[in-house]
Amino acid sequence: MDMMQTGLDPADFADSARKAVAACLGLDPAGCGARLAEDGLLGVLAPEEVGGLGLDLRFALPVVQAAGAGDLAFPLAETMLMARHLAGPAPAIAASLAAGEGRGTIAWAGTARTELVGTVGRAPLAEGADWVLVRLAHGAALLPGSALRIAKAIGLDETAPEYNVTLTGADAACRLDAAAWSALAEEASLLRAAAILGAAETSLALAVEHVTTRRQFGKPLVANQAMRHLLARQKLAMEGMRGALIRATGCGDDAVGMLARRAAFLAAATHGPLIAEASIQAHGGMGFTWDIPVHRHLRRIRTLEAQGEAPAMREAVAAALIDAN
Amino acid sequence: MDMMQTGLDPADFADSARKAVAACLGLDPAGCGARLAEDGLLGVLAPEEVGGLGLDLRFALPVVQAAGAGDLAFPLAETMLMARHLAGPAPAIAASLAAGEGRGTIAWAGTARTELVGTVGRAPLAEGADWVLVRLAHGAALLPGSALRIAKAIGLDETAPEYNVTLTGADAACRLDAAAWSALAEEASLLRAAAILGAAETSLALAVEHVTTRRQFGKPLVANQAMRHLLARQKLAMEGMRGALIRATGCGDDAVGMLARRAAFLAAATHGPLIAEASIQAHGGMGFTWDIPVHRHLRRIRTLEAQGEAPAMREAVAAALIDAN
Amino acid sequence: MMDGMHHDLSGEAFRAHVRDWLSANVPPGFLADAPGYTTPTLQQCRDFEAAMHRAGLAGITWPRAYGGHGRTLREHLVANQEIGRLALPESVSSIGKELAGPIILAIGTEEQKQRYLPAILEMREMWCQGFSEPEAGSDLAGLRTRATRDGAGWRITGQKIWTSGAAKAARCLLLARTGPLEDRHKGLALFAVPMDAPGIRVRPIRQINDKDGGFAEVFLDDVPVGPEDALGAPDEGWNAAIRVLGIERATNRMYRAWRFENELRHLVAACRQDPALAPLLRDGAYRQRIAATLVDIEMVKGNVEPVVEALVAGEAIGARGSLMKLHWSEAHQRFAALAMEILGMASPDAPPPVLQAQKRFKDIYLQARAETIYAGTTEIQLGIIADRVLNLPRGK
Amino acid sequence: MMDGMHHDLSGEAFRAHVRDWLSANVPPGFLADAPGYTTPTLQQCRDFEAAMHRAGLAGITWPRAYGGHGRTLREHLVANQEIGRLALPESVSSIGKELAGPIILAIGTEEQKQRYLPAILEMREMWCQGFSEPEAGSDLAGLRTRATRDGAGWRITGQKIWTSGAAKAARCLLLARTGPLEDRHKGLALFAVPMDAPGIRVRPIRQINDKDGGFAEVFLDDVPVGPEDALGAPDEGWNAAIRVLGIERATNRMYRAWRFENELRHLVAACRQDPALAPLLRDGAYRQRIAATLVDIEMVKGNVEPVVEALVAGEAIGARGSLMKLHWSEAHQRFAALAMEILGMASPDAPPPVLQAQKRFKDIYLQARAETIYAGTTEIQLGIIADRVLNLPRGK
Repeated sequence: MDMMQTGLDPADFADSARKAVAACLGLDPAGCGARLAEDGLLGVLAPEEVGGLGLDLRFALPVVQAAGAGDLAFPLAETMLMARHLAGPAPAIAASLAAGEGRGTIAWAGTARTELVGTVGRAPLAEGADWVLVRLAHGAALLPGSALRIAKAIGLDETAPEYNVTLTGADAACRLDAAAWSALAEEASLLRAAAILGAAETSLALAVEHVTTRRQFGKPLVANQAMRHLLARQKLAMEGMRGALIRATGCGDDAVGMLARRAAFLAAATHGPLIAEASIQAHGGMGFTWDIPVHRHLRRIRTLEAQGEAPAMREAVAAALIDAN
Repeated sequence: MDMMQTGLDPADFADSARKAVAACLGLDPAGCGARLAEDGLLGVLAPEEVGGLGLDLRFALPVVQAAGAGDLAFPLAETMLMARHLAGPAPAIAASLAAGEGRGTIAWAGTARTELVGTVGRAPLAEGADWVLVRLAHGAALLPGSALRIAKAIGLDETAPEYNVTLTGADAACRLDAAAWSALAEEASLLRAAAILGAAETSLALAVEHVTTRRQFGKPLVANQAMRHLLARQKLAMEGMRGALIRATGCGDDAVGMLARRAAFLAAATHGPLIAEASIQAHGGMGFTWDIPVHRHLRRIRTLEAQGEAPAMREAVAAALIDAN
Repeated sequence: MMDGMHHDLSGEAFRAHVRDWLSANVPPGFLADAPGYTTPTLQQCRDFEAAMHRAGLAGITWPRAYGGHGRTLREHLVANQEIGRLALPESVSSIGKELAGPIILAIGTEEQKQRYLPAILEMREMWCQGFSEPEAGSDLAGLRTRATRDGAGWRITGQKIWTSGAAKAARCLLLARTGPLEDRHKGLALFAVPMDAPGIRVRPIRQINDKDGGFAEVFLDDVPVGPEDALGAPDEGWNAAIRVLGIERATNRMYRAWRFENELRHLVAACRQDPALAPLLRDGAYRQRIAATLVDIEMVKGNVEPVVEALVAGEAIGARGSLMKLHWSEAHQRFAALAMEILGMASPDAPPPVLQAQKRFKDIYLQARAETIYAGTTEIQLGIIADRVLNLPRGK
Repeated sequence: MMDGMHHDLSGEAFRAHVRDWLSANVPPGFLADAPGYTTPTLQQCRDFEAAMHRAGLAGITWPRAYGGHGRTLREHLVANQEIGRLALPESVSSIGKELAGPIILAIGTEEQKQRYLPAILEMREMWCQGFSEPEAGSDLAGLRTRATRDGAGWRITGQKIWTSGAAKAARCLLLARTGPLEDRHKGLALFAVPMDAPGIRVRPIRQINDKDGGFAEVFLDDVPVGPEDALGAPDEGWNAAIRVLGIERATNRMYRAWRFENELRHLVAACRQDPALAPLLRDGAYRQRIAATLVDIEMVKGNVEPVVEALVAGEAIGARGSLMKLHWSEAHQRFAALAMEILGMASPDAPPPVLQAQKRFKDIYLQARAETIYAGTTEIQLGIIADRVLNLPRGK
């Protein structure tokens, strides 16, 4: 759908997403889903046939960015992507996901065997999910949560914890072919970049707030050149992340675009954690307390970095250059 | 030889080496050799039978460190090592090297074929050398300079430029076996760490001098916290290099000592270039002029890093841990 | 070897004693890199540390008159090297052993030494530290906690923050102001405040790594402190403490480099256990970073060892502690991030040793956030290095 | 396509024109990554840049009335992308094209525009820059070069430093003080000083990369300057120049990201030519660093492209130029060190393409030392980002 045709602007979605994410604070995942669905945010990417808005990725990015900024306790990117990509093979499930009725998530790590056995991991908020999408050697399978053994993994993110998911041989509700999974995974990677950007922005904003209000040695911390430069470096990295993401959304479906999209994720995965870590550092002792939320953003960012398999993505980026050259 | 027995202190060698290196300024390699030999510095490691002092490596380190600090235009480490390790197979040549009469150097890069053909590289100041030591698949061979084609390589160091050396099938004056070459190479690596340390020290001292005297925006540069912290970081790295080197000299001949010696070189090869680069940065525009000598130290340090094959050394260090674990 | 028999040993024999004792006496489940590991309880840690002390592995350089072992700093280093090699828990009494004890040794009265020092080493009394305040962190000019004369003793009112282990401590090493706020760095006095004194309230602060025994705020409301619990006169106590702390910063936790090496070895060993991780050990990218970590570790060792020689030779060590602390804390953060990256690629059904490593390195990663903050932030350390190691002029 | 026929093209057709023209017209031996490369002479560079201009590849956004092509900034970006893809030499007239020209466009009289601008684009006159002085680098409060009234014109006396290309320049864009030194940032005036005026002496400064046409000191002894060579009134000229430079910093050398990518591709191609280097391309350590370089390059692109859209949309770009310059210069230094490390492992008897790459990357490595210094050091850029991008309060 074309921006010109719809009259919609991605920036409008940022505003309503920020409000909805703020309203989700303290709600459980089911409550979050209902609240987000109210504003149509879960169906941004889903086709209209399943109750979605049928918009392109540019409209989903600010929504996921707001979720990252607000440490949302809901698998938003997963739900958006499932509602889009299941619309063909399983329209009723897609519709229930877009409507915030059914709850879905995706296990990002590991590959199940084709006979639907094995353990996969990194499924955010899988506990109590109605549906879990699981990667296979070729494509993916959608499994009902009730047919799975779900166990909390050792992970950093406490707001949207990751689970390991063991398949027990139950039938899949539907399957995605390799092309559909690959499209979904590539979209997920850009959405992750946006989520990391949002979380990094909040981290840095908290750090700026802290150093401008906290006084030491008779002056605010921000009067220290070393502190100013530390924060300036984080801002530099963040604007680079943002620029790479904007660039990626404007690129075509060729090798140039592929590199730009991978680079957008890698820029976020490389610099996002460092921004959050530096923001903790800027807080001094306060940064090590649970109540100052910077650590939550660091936990989220490191988790997204791992879900996106940054080292393997770097390898792929290098391979594309070296093998093509 | 034991320190207690001789009554010698490595620190005494630092003083006389500094003076000798300063006196070499402007001399050609032959002149430098003669001047250094006057103080017995070329024979520090060579046994007494060939006119050397027969001391251990601790006494050579401050000498090479002073050479690095003074950007000496002479293959000092190479000469010291050749005078020690050729004393057995070629005592007359070793004696002439220790006496500063013959000039020798070592081609650190590449391996010549056993039939003494092929091209090797990274031989500092090989032009006009009487002897070049060349690595073979097993051990090394000493070849007369007159039997070699010697060509200046594309390198950074302009004071002690590197040469490529092509063998023409001429006979070797003598050979070192694999164990002797390996001992020589390991000693070279520690000497390189000392040379890098010396060059980095001079770089940082020049930077400190610059920022304390140069004024900008109404105050000396050193009043800027960012500049103070930049230099403090370099000092931190330098003291780490120094500590690793001191530690290495006190270690035994076991795996712990092997790691300590490799780490001493790698600490220098990792941080030395960054110290020199930061010292240029601290000089602002002045750092980019030929007349401010920091760039010479950077050139020397980068050259020593390459001669020591830092990436391969890191690989060896990792292998020792991983394969032994 | 029986406890108490170790005093005759020195050099490598002492090292062998430490190693043998540890290998025979570390309780089952204590080592974070060994099978069966479970986080030890506070009581288990107290018991083990008391046993370490009896065996000559704690209070090594403290005088024998106060329960110490009267050994040299070189032997302190030897013990630390051996302690570091094992994945032991951190001391639960580090404030007492690394801070209160050395200060009392330097400035305490004979009676105070007798009273406090053996209790620290025998793990009968744990200490907490009351220096920081909400309005005074690294800068003590703004310290507001007030000690006012009350007969021969004092009354203390104020608020402390970042007081590690306040809930379990018997005593607080507390810094308070005896004059007006305008005196800034003057008139500061040190006290050994009993934590069960009336008027003390402790409020725990939850840490990002969500650990027990962490930080707390301590509120003091007209707390009575007897004259016997003042450590030195106002100014005197604090000034001496500053000097002691400079040395202490360079000599405490000397095991860090060796513990760091233990962690790296644990990481490598865990990788071998998982078919998804083992290939990473053959990948040049990780091999180069593992090598860089080893070089960092050797540099930390190289920072630590000369301190011992310098102190033994009677030299001033100046700000060397800052070099060690800063290099270690930043290198440890780099390593922790590497470990998280690697272990994040483990199989979802990884075997128990890998899960155990994931738990340990998650803790280390979070804990490492604090390592560039506590005991002087990175920015403070860089300032110290600029001022006192590089001796840069202020440049006004 | 014939010169002058390109004005009707836009968008992708313009891109095709630029690409086709370059592929047909780059002189043999001009490309640093192609066989037969030899450093072009100054005259060859002037001729080629003049031809680029005739073909519409220089002065792209300058008005047609002054020899420019009156195109959009988007087309300027398109041309820069294509120019960046090729390993062309840097402009030998960058001061004229990137500094003097835009300032004259902004504040010059009609006569000055007619006189100077076509001469810059046609490579008839090259310019040098006279801002810095031995006592005034980034801080112009200490500027000492003095312009005093002499009838309708001026007499200028003083000393300039870091004046790139002074020896070959026809004109110097010179900043001088018209009032007393106490005026600090006030009373600064801009001049277009003819370099053949009496009283000018040029002393080259040897650069660390030992290149021709590098820095020089310029000594001015009572140099007469006519009224027609003053650029704006005192203050006016310099203040306008500051504004122009803010935009220029963000828009000039937009090709940098694409040239950077060309360098990376050249490095990879060179490795293929040497049996000692080819295996490094399969080593995870280098693959990860190559990927990191690509990510840096995409980030620089992402810094550049929004600037064009912002300017086209009439938005203020603020200090965005600092972001681009700082990220690029530091990333380029990291890459240059990587290239040196890799090429340092080449065979001693490496084939000519590898030697050629070694020469190019040695130059790039040394040149990169200056990239974090010129046009505002890293420290200056961080200050600008803190002040004007993050909008941090001063914190007094």
